Amino acid sequence: MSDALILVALLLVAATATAAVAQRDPARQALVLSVLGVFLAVLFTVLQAPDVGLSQLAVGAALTPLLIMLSVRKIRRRRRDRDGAR
Amino acid sequence: MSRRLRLWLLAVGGAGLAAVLAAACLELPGFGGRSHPYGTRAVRASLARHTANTIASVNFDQRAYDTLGEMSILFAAVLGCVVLLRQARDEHRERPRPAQVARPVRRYALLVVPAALVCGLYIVAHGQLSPGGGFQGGVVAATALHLLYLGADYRALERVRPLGAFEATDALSVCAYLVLGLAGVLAGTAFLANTLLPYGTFNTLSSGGFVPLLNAAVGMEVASAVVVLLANFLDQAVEIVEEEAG
Amino acid sequence: MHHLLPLLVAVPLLGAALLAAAGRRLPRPAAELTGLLVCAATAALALVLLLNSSPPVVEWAGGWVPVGGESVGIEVIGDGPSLGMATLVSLLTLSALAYSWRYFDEPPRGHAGSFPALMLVFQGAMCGFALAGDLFNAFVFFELMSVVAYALTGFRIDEAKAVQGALTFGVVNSLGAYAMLTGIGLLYARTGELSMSKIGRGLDTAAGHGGPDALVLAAFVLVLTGLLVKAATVPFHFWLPDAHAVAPTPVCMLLSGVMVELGVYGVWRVYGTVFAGPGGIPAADLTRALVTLGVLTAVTGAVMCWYQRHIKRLLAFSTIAHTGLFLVAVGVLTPEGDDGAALYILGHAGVKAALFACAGALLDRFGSVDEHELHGRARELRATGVLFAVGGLALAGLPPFGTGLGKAVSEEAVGGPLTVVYVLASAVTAGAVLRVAARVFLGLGPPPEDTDAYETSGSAERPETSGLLRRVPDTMTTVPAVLLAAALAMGTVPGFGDLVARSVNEAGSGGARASAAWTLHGVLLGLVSAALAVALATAAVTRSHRPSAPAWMTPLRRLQSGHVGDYVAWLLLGSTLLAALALPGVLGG
Amino acid sequence: MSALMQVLPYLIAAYVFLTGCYGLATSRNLIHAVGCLSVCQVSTYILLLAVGYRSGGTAPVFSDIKPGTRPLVDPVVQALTLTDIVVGATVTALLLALVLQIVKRHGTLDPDELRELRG
Repeated sequence: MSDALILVALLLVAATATAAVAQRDPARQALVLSVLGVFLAVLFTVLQAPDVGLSQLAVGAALTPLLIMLSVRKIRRRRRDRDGAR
Repeated sequence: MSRRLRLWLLAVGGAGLAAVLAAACLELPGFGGRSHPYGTRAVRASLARHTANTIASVNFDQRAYDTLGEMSILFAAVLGCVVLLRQARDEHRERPRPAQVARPVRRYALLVVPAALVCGLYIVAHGQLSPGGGFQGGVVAATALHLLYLGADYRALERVRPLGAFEATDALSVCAYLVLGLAGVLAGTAFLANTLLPYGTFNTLSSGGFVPLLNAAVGMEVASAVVVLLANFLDQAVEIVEEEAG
Repeated sequence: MHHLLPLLVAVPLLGAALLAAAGRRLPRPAAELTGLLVCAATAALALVLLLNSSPPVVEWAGGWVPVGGESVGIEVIGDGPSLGMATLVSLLTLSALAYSWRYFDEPPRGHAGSFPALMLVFQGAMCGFALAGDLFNAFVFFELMSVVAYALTGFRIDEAKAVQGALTFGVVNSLGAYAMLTGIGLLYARTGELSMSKIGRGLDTAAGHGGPDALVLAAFVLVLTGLLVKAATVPFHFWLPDAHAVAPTPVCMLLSGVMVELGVYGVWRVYGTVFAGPGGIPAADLTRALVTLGVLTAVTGAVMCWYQRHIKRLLAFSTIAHTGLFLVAVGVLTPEGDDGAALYILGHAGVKAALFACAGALLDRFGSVDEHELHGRARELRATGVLFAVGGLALAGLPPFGTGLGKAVSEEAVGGPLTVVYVLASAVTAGAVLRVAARVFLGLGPPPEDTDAYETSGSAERPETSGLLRRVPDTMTTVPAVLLAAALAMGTVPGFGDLVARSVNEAGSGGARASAAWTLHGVLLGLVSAALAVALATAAVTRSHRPSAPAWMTPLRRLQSGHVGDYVAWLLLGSTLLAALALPGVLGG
Repeated sequence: MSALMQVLPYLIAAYVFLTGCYGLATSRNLIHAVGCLSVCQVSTYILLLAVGYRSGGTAPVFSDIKPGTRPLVDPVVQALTLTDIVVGATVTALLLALVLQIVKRHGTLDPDELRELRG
């Protein structure tokens, strides 16, 4: 039973990681990374590592994507300002 | 180098490394194996020092020196981000306009923020007992604070977030961790030795000697570090504007 | 005494944390003075510990002294090489801080303490890495020193080149660190241990009589990939010139003087403790791998160095060339080789830091580090010019500089045709430095003409001080002078070489003893290198037209593309190459 | 446990590492590249935790189980992974800060268009 769960979680992680690399738009990539973070948290929990799962949830699913989104926003705003000035 | 050439290089290098890694994976002990000598010792040591969560014991007692390095990485990265994201010569700050927030969102955020903060603190406080600890709780608490940005606006967030105080807290928590470590040296045992305090009753909040203290220091550090980190990125995204290039 | 070992990490970190906490209130001189004092205190502690490091001591952080040979704590090693590196790190940080005394323009507003604080963290991290006896702990400090180094490299955010170089540095080194961690994971899976010595024993037990297998090979390749990225070995070296050429000068002194060398030290430590046993990588394979990569590195570094016009970049490539030489000396796996590498690293640190310090004086005085643009303009900077030229000669290994002693001992150790590599690499890099000295400080020869070659020029750089300096402050000439004097002392103080050799051999080399003193052979080879360097510089300066790079150079230059994707591809290729070089031992076993 | 399951977690870790490297090398956007780097790092988490897993084991947290009654998974790798996760987040933050400055100074996010350092 637990093996099956682990297998599913592993495959989901592999698939999402591929998607995160394949998604070339940073804003969307941040979302995919967030999903990857959640799947990893699930994987870690079924691997009996709740501590790690929890921090992956906090860092991988929330903090890192948030930082990426903020960077994307900064760059978009910069472009808009530049275009507006022109 | 042309794109084609790079792809070729990548293909050769990647294939080679893939072969090496695959061969190594086949030699690894099977997944789910029984032999974990260090792990077994760590569990024994953790129980001997009345720390219910072995991971907390490894992090804050047995390998507390690693955690010092990790804390310093976070501290250095925050310091680095503050330096790298400072206002450059050709930039100025613009006050963001007060934002209109829909009432349900506002109500929801104001409800969730305290709950999330308490949740973060709880996770920090119970680090040596149940899954969680300084890192996880610290990140949760710091991220929770930023829900205010959703619920109210950037100015409200800035009011509850005196950045200088958070930066100082970040640094002072590192100091606290180091001072706790140095206490061991002064007492004639080793750096970061967990031998000065009684180990307490198993499975209570004050068990584990130094573990709860170090855990609290890390919790404070992580929380304030994440706040400062997010603040710097938010400043870039919201406030700092480049002057028009001449 | 051994309880004090972790203080080499704790004291600078504490100083940094206090500086950061008080940074908003502290006036700038107070912050810089605090930084200097903390750094000096750590250096003194390191020196005291170094003098008491025979026989080598071991400290268990947290007081987890092994019971029945097993511990759950972290091993901190205090032997000659580790404490020697820690002392070198501390002294060099001290000189970098002294050099930058009141020197940067605006510190970030309200953060006067941040530059000295980052330097102190850097110092603590490098000390921690040098002392690490636990593989994961080594990774943690490896990351810490990398993270600080990225931030310090990009410190001048107004500079386009600086931020690009810092990002390249960050991506490539982080990837190397993750490779290293993967290797550590593999080793942990096999042996269930993290302490280097226990992993080594675990590998031997697991192998039985069978010798190494694919897992050991993969772990070796991955761990070494991380360390060799740090050591800027071809083909992992591309990040180095991009980062070292753009970092603030005091940071360059540390990056080139000691951080890169810590990578070589890491290779020595990890191989000697983890992979040297019968279950590890056979000596012949290690020698093949390190000598091949080392020679490749020395040649590439020297050739690229010769064709640079950006002075800091030129110095960065000469660091690459010398790292290759260190790697060859370590790779031959003899006690003499270890001694030679140790002495060479010590001498090189002083000389290279002094050269960077002189380049920094040029940058702040003229706002340029371009050899062509500065032609003849720096005649007034006599002291700096003399120091730069002396540094060039020392780089060539002119006796009696410490670099010369290290080079002589290494040449003795490697013997045969490899000696030629030593002579040529040191002569070419030193020749490039002397050529710059002749053109910039003396204005010799016709001014070179610009061509639109594929290269980085060093003109139109922003000085690191507020505005161009009218005269070079005393600190900026005293520091390189002291550093060069130290490099000279290493070669002249009687018995210094033997002292280093004894403490290195006590820690490794299986108890064998070698002596490290000047020999006639070594003195002659040093003189040959220096003469060759002078001849090369003279030829370059007196030739009427610009020595434009020959056609065969173009592809080599184009590889240094500044493109982070290229560098990642090279990293993968490099680890494959490393695996191929070490493969025969695994197949044979 | 099937033979495939014995090695699959390790192979997936290796696959994720190489995928991240591929993304990093072919990236046309520096923010995307930083994301790919964090994918590379994910592989180290998977590897470490897979190495420490034990079939039928439980988390070594004794607030609700009695010591010695159940087989336990390895706590050390979990502590290492925790450290690793924090390291990853900080490196990402620092690199993103550098990317922001690159955009300001070079006006582009495409590594192909950065031409300041070469040769």
